[in-house]
Amino acid sequence: MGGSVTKPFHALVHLVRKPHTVKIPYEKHTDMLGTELPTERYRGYHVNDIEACIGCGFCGRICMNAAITYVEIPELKGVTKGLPKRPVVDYGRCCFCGLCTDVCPTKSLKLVPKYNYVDEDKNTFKVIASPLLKKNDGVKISRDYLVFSIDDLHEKLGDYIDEIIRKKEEEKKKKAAEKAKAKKENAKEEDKSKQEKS
Amino acid sequence: MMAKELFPEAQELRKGRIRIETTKDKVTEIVKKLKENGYEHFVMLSCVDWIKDGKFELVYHMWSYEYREHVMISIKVDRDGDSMVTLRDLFPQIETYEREIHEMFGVNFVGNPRLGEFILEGWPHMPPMRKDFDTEKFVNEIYYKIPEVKEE
Amino acid sequence: MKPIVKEYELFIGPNHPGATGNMSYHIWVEGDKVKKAETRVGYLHRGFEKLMEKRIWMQNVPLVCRICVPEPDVNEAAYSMAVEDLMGWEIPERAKYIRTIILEMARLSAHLLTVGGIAASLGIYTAAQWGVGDRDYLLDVFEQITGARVYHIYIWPGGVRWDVPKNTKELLTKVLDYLEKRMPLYEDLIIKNKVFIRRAADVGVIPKDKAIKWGVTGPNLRSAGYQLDFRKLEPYAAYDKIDFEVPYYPKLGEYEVLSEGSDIYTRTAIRMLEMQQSINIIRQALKDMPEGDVLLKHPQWFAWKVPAGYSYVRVESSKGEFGYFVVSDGGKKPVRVHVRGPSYTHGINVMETIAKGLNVADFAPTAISLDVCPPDIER
Amino acid sequence: MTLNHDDWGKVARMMSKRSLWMVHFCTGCGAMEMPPVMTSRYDMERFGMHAMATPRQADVFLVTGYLAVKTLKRVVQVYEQMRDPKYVIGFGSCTINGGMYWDSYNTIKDLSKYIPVDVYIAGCMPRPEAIIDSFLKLMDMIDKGEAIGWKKYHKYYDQYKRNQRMAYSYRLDEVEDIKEDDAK
Repeated sequence: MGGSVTKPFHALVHLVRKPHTVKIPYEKHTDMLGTELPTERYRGYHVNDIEACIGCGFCGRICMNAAITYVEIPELKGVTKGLPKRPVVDYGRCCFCGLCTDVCPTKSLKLVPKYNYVDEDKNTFKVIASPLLKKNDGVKISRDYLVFSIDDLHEKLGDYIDEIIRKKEEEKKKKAAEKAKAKKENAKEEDKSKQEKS
Repeated sequence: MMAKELFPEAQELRKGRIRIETTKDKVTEIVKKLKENGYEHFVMLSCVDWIKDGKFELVYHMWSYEYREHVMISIKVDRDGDSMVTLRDLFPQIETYEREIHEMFGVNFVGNPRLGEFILEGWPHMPPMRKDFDTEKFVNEIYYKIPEVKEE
Repeated sequence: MKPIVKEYELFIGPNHPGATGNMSYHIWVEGDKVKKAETRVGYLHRGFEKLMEKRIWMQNVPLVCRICVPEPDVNEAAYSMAVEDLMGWEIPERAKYIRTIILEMARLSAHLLTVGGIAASLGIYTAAQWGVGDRDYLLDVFEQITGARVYHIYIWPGGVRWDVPKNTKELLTKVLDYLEKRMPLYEDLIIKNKVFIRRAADVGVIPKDKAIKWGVTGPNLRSAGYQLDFRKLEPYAAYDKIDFEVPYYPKLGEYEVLSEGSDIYTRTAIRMLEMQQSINIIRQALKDMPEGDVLLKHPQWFAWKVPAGYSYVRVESSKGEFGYFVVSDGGKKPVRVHVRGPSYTHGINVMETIAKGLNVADFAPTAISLDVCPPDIER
Repeated sequence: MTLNHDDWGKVARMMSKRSLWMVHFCTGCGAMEMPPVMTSRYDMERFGMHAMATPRQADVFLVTGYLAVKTLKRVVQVYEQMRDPKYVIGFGSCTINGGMYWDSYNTIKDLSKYIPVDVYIAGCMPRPEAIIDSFLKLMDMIDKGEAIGWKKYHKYYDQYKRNQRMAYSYRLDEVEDIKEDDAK
């Protein structure tokens, strides 16, 4: 304990130190390098791309909290691949471990770095993982983007499913056109080769 | 002396892990002998429920800082109504492990004065760590059945 | 005048700022001296070991980290190592180094919390504010590496979950520099502070000849005068390739040796030295970390069977020896996972014994300086 | 100008929302995110919130995570010691529907069956940002007079007590009131 006379005054340094309080919610949370947190890797709420999802049920099987159940969406029948059922996540059970995303074979289920979910009603924590992933770039999780009930889902899904169908038909047409084109070219080439032969 | 020299019947699981299978009446002697031979750190006492054989396996873990060796002394006791002698005189911390195993499995330890309520409070059912206690069924029958508070 | 009440009982906790988390002590006091103490636990009992028996091997990974809240990574590491031991896996070299970094960061953050807590229990609240505040910078790094602030679920059977992001080295170096710069301030505030020394020296002593017999491990054992550390005795992760010293009493470096063995002062001093050692270890690991894979190829999770056998694996945590006893019968689920938490002996037997003869005012600092973490007692 | 009863209530609410004191009771693992919120990094004293050791001086009770039945007894006692108006924040998934411990034999699953909850935060564990969000939400609710959990507790006291006793006994039948020394 080398006591020096000036030692007590060392504390004065702290008067000019920059405060390290993060003034949430008025300020953004950054780390020491200035990267905004949370980063991409953060395991927040679920987002499911219902076009890519095939309803295999792996996420529900690996979930040790039985947090993932499934809901049947008849509109999806024939529109997307696989079964027309999609996961419903219960945030009264979820522990954000991310095992469900690891087993997802299509990688359609993702955890996004959003975490604020405060509500006074405990019945609102069962959520159909947002189907609006592609519609709104930059996924925002707030009450407006979450789908709570099946009725709500049909209402919110209406346009979305039309869009999926439209896209699919477009794709089909495109493919058909390409095929036709390829056939034509093939035929032409054959003609050419025949001509050359002859 | 190392455990293998003391007890030739000991089985080596891998480097530094020795397992001795023995019977109930020899445990005190073995633990004492090991303690005198440098195995002075009593790691823990654990219990495994082998429900198919109708036995509990009590495993006494000891470690020697000198030889860097871990010894598991395992004995089998009957699942129902069997008891074991307490070893709290050899190592004071065994008392706590015995209390826990008594509460969670129902093994009786003769000579331990502090057996009784330890972790649970007012538990009326069978000791919960036994394999035949189905926790999911229990939860569904009790906690999820407790009614919600109805508002008029 | 004779005092009216000479003997009385006192309940410390569970709702008490001096209790270490959600646990309670029942003490019998005569005048100002504690005559007898009993630890009451069970407020956090969740039956983890029961739950683990009904989940498949992989599903247990998110579960185990909940066993010790201030330092969850040691549990993940111990469970993973036990599974690897049964499977006979050797994890990739890079994963070993990453594990070392993560475990040392966890130790650092847990020690910051504890040292701050010990100081706060003696009235130096500034230290608690600093400790928690500085720990938060480490949590920021954790968050970027693992994806969560507290429960990381990062160390997996077979390696680590994913590789560290590119900026880790830069960021971690900056945080470590900052922490190193802060260390002298902590020293002035706590360990070299006369007020602290007066309260902490020769209080709550664990006698040297009893320490091993009572099952004391970790910093508490080293403060009693043994240079015993499972990082050296049974090296796991990459500790065998890293050059570091284990601080122990009476070699307290620049700190004065003021007392005989494990009292609050030495326990704090050892923790301060360990923090500096951790910074050193992380620096080395960052420098030596090789390139390569970080995770072995897993079997299909749902059908994964682990060979039958017994495995006991231990990890040196910030509190002491964390051991996992895993029994498998060759099935998809473990037969038994038994956790040996360091607080089990520290919090119950050791605390009950050394509390005898303490002043009531010294009771809480003693309990906190043993670094008791209730969730690993009852699990 | 005279103010009637309702207006005074409004004034009182406006003032009380700016000085919410919190019970310092770490009930579950969620308590680990409380130190950062309480201390300088996130600093909840910016909102007039402060940790209080005794329940008698506190307004807010944060139930941080799961509750073992043994803790529930203490929690109920602490809650009953708090003075009105009092508010409860259910912290983390465990208070909503059991969370991680949905099949554990020793934790209660749904906190609102035992004591009224005003605000829930989802997450395991919730980030400090989310915790502060919940405080702001609670303040907002107090301002509007929506946080009326404590009134509910008075009104449906019998039902809450019945549920608590069921949990204490680990059975569906009620038991006599717990003994005095059990509650310590």
